[in-house]
Amino acid sequence: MNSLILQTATRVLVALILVFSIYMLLRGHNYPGGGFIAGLIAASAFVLFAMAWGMEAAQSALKIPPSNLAAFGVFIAAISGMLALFSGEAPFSGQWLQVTGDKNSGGLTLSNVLIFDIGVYLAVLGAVLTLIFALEEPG
Amino acid sequence: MEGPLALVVGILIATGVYLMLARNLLHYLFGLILISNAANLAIFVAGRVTRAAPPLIPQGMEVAPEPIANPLPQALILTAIVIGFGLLAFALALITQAYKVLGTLDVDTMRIAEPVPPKREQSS
Amino acid sequence: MSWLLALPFLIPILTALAAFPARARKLLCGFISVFGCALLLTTTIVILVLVETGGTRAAQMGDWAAPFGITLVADRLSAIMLVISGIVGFCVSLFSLSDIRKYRVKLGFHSFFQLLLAGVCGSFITGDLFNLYVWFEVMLIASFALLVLGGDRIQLDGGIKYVALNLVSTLLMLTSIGMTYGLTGTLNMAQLHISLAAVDNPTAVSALAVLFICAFGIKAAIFPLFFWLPASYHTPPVTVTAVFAGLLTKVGVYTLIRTFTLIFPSELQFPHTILLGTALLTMLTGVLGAAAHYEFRKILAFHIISQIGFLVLGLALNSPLALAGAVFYMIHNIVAKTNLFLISGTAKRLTGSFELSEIGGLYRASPLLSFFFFIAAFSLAGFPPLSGFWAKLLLVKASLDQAAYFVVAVALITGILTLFSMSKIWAEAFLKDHPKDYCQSLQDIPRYERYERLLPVAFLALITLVLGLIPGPLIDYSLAAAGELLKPGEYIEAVLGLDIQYVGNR
Amino acid sequence: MMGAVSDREGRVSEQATPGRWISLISPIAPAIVTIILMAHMPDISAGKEFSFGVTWVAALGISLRFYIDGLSFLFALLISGIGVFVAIYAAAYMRGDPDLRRFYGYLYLFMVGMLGLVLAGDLITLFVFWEITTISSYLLISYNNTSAIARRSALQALLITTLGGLCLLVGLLLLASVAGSFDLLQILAAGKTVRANPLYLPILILILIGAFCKSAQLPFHFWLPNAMAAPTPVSAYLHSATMVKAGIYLLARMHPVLAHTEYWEWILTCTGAATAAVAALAALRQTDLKLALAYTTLIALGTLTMFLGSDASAAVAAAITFLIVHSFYKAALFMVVGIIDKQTGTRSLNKLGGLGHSMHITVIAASAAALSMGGFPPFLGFIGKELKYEGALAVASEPALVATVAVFVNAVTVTVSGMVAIKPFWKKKPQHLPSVQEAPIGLWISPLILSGLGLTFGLAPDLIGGGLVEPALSVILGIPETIKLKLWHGINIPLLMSILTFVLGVIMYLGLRHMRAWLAWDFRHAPTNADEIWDKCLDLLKAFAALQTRILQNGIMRRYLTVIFTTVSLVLAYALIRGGQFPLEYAWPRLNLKEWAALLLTVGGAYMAGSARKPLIAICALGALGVGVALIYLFLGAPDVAITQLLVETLYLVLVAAILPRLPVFNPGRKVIFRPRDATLGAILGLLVTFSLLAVLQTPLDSPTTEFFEKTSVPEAHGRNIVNVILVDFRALDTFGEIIVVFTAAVAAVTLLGHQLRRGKQ
Repeated sequence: MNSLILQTATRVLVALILVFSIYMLLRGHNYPGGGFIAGLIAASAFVLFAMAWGMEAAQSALKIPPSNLAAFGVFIAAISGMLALFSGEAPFSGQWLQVTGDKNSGGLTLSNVLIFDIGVYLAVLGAVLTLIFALEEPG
Repeated sequence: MEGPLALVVGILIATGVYLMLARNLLHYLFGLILISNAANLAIFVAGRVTRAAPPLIPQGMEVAPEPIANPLPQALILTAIVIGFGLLAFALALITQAYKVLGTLDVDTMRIAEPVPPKREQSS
Repeated sequence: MSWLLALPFLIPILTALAAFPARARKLLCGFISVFGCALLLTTTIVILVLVETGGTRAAQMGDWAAPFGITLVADRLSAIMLVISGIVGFCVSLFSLSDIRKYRVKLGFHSFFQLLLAGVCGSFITGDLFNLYVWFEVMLIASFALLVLGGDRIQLDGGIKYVALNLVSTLLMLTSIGMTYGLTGTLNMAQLHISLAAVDNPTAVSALAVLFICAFGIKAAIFPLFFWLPASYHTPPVTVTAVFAGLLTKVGVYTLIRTFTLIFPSELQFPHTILLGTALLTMLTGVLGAAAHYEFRKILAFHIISQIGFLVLGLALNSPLALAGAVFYMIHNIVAKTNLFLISGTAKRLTGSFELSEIGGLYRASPLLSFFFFIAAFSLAGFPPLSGFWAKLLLVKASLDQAAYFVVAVALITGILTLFSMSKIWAEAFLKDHPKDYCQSLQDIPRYERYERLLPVAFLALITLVLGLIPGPLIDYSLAAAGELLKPGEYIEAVLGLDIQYVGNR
Repeated sequence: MMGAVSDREGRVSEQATPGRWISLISPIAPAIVTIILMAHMPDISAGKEFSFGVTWVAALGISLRFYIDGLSFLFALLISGIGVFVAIYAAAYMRGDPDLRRFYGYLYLFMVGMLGLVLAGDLITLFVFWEITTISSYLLISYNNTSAIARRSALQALLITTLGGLCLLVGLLLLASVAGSFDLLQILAAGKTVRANPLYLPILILILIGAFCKSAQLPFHFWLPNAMAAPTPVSAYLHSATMVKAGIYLLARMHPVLAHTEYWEWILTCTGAATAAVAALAALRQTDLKLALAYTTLIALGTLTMFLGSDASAAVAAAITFLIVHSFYKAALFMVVGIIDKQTGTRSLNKLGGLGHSMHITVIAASAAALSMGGFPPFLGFIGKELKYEGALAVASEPALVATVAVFVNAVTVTVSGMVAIKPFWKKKPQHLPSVQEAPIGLWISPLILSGLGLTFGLAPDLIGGGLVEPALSVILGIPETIKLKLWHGINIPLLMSILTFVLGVIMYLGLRHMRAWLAWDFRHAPTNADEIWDKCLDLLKAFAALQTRILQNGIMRRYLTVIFTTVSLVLAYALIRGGQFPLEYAWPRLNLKEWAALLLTVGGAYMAGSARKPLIAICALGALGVGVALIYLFLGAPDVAITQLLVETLYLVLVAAILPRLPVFNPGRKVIFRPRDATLGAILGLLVTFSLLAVLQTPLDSPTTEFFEKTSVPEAHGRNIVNVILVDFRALDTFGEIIVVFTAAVAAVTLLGHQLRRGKQ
């Protein structure tokens, strides 16, 4: 599948899918989406990339080893769950930092819930990529 | 709507069991996928299904205006699906590696860990 | 408090994450692992003390009130199980330093090991049915990883059976949990106790009960669902088997106990009847399997099954004394069994094999190791004044009190057969001469390795001995735990804040 | 470290014996115990009792309690007293043994166990020490651990005594529950209650099995002769003077509680008589001196049991006196045999002779002990025997039987006395036997003193009569009892029986060769002996175990799965039938077209996956199924699940498809004949699960949890997608666990596939 058109098309497509996955991640709390789905979508972007450019290229495009990415995701999720320590609440309690505006009517809100979802995103992405890279390669 | 789905669950399990009892490990894996789907569907059914709206609360409201689907089973299924994916992926890796190392996918011939016992095992 | 209860799984998880990047450096990684285990042990002891002094503790994760969020609960049973997990974790991690080769460490042994502990501890402390499923999965996938780590032929063969049969159990469990939710509308175990008792649907309740028996029964390795255990337990490095033998099946038994004391109304007699029959058959088939084999670890593996039978028996008899017996037996058995597997590893190191016909001479070469083995083995066979005696005494007395003479007979036959196969190992591996006169002495191995191998074994043997000589405190504790289990009022109050006047059937 | 080094050197050279000091000080501990006990002798003979202890397991009412009365005093004194001589003897006998420390460790363990056993004032305490003697006996018999015979004998003794021990435990537990306490004193007081209880017979039988196994009564007797594989000091101590008497002690101890019934009387009398008679026959054919002695020990044990079966004061007194007598002479004789063995290297009667010319002191000790054993006046053995005959005649149930057996076995004992004390010393010296030296003092001093004591007490029986026999007798009978031990009772029936015994014994001794030929014939053609039956049983057990394991754990995964699925089906069917309400009437809902499509896609996909013969087709079918399931989720208000399902299914199938080229094409899944079977099993299980689901659906779902989520999702958790809020907030812990699973699975898969985890770019 080394056709030039496909390769060029996938470049654009992969970028689009990745952006889309982040969009799905961020809107997940209010609309269908979220860390899982976004992570899986992002992973499929890499699958597409790998199909067009080959596994090696996909791996080098990722820059860091996917298993470390996954571990990092788990770590972020753990940290976000433990942020509640500073407010003296139970583990995995929601911590909301209202930067601007009102909580329920928009404005910029930072929360550990989002960080948790990012952790999920990274963990799922990393794990799926780890699996794909490992299984695709003739061992 | 639950009745037909319960039946589907049964059918998936039946097919899955049938596949799992085959000698080929790939059959087993496919059977596992089927039953895994069946288990998720079973949670879905058990949490009651209606043709209701998705469990989303429109902008500007505190609670949903109309009946919505039960969100909890959905969350459980989501978790179960992802966990299932992990397990199945590992199983796939295991099967691949097993074929590479043991040279077969026929479970009946996998007798290294539990070899056929010799006729007379005697120790002093 | 909520943090304290979360620590038993947070510590191993963080340790695993810390050990993951360090896996290429054996020493550092091992140090992280042992340190994490020490921390875990300390935490669990603190929890035990708190529970013992202040009663059942509950913590709501995310501060969501009880039946809605996920609850962690530490009652006496959970607390003691956590402590014993901490002890096993600590001893095994210490032992692993010399038993696990560098390439396995590089593959991530310590991370998987810690994740396994996280899964085990999470299962013990959670008060939520679906959360229990999640922890089971953590434990399961970590155990998969450990079982095939290194990827020897025999490991893969055993691993396939292990994975295949355990996945069935997992799916059964998932289905049952989903159906339980569908029946009661809750996943909180304390709430389930109340809700399920109010459900007027005997068909569904019975179906769920047996589904849970099957799902957890596979995990616990009861008759006739135990096949995965003897098929795989002798395949991985002995460190792995030791922690498996100590903890994995016991998690299954633990959940069985929880399910049929807390979740299902104890008036429901028929699960106990099924369990009773199963328990007796498990005891017998397990010990006969041990009698049939001549491989160190296989004998021990079959013994695990047989002793699971005793544990389930305690649950099936469903009296305070019997449940206390089960709890005591569980603690005793985890300690002794883990120890025996660790010793088998050192025996292999010194003699070169696990096959009893090919080894020997340990009695003369390593008196100390022989001593520890003797303690553990004869404790398992139920000899006084070792811990196994009291475990057996409690269960036999409970059976006699219920006039279950048949049960006593089976227990005694099992006891004598256990002794038979234990003394088989003793006579073959220890007493007789090594057929090739190859047996090394403990003095012949490097000093660090000697300590790493002997310290955990000595510590576990010491526990066996102390529990045997001074059984009173643990028996009292077990009785108190059994009381809590049979009258879950305190548990429910701690979780839901409801003060339920529990009448119960006893 | 130093100790270890010298330990290993010690194995090489016999000169540097490690732990030599132990053997020198070893008699001190038992000596101290003996002295302390002796000091209390006046108190005991005055009928005093001592009791002391601590609570052990308060919850069960178990104490670590000790209790000393006349009976336990007698046994304790024998154990510690003979222990002193055995320790002295062992110091010489075991000299140069590399494992001395181990030996003394076990010996002391045994001593402690034995003392604890006889002094126990609590049933559980008694049992604990009982089993300690079992363990230490096992360790001592297998002391020559490299000998297969020793290992086998040790295992046999262990298994039999443990079997008895387990029965005893159950018996004691039942007894305690009937009597309402574990405390010995309360039990002793509750004899009437116990005997009236319907559980009396089971209790009696279980406790008797325990005692009989330990004291080697028929049919559990065969372990004792085999136990002679132990070093001789051990045989002298455990297997003649002490451990085997533990069963006798138990019988005596339980006499006030369990005796006075026909069951007790008949079981004990018959078992004891049979044991003694069988052992007597066997003793005659032995040529190994130690074995011959072992069989006379069996005779003694049988006799003791026989007499304890009776309520008669004379019989019990005979038992107690004989017990003391036996301990003295038997220990001495074992030691003598040990000396012979040590000095000549053989114990075989046929290879020995003429030792009397060189071993002057040993021969004195041997003769004195043998005279006592044979029951010749003025030795203590004579008094014992006279009492026995007196007791035999006093037995209420079956005096003729008891008397006959007593005369016969005593005659055999006389014969064996001759075998041990005359043949090796005065028979003509065989030619190949090298010249023999007298043993060192350490060896002969103990038997000499012991046999000397037999003579002393025979001349002055009051030394033991009032202080030892009477208190014990009173305890057993439960009433104060006096007895006068005398050498000369005048001419009476017992004396006539004694004379008959001597005559018989001497005849048998003289005709030993013919007797043996006859007996050998007899035994060769005997159908089986117990030892062989034991081997057969073990073989049978092993074969059965192997068979059942081969059937159950046959190594074929499909069968495991079949069993599991079948089990699940069976219990599920049982549960559904048991529940009774079958959800058979069900209003089928009207499905719209797209729902039909989703369902059909799912079912069709499943069917195709099940019947596909090529993997690629199966994968396509699974893909269709995945889409179908996703559509079901989508149509029924679960968009998040639908998306996830679709993505996961796609990703997974891509993975499988990528792997496929590396795997072989499908081989046939199974033989055709198995298809209907597997399909049926699947169908049944599927149907049962469907039924269960429908049963669950019968109860309306009332989920406050869901209501809570719907209400609080926006105001408190600030999210509008309730599913996502549950995942990341309400039940974040589940999600956390889940990503751990995925992470672990991924890393595990990578390690499994043998890739090193990549570091950065390559």
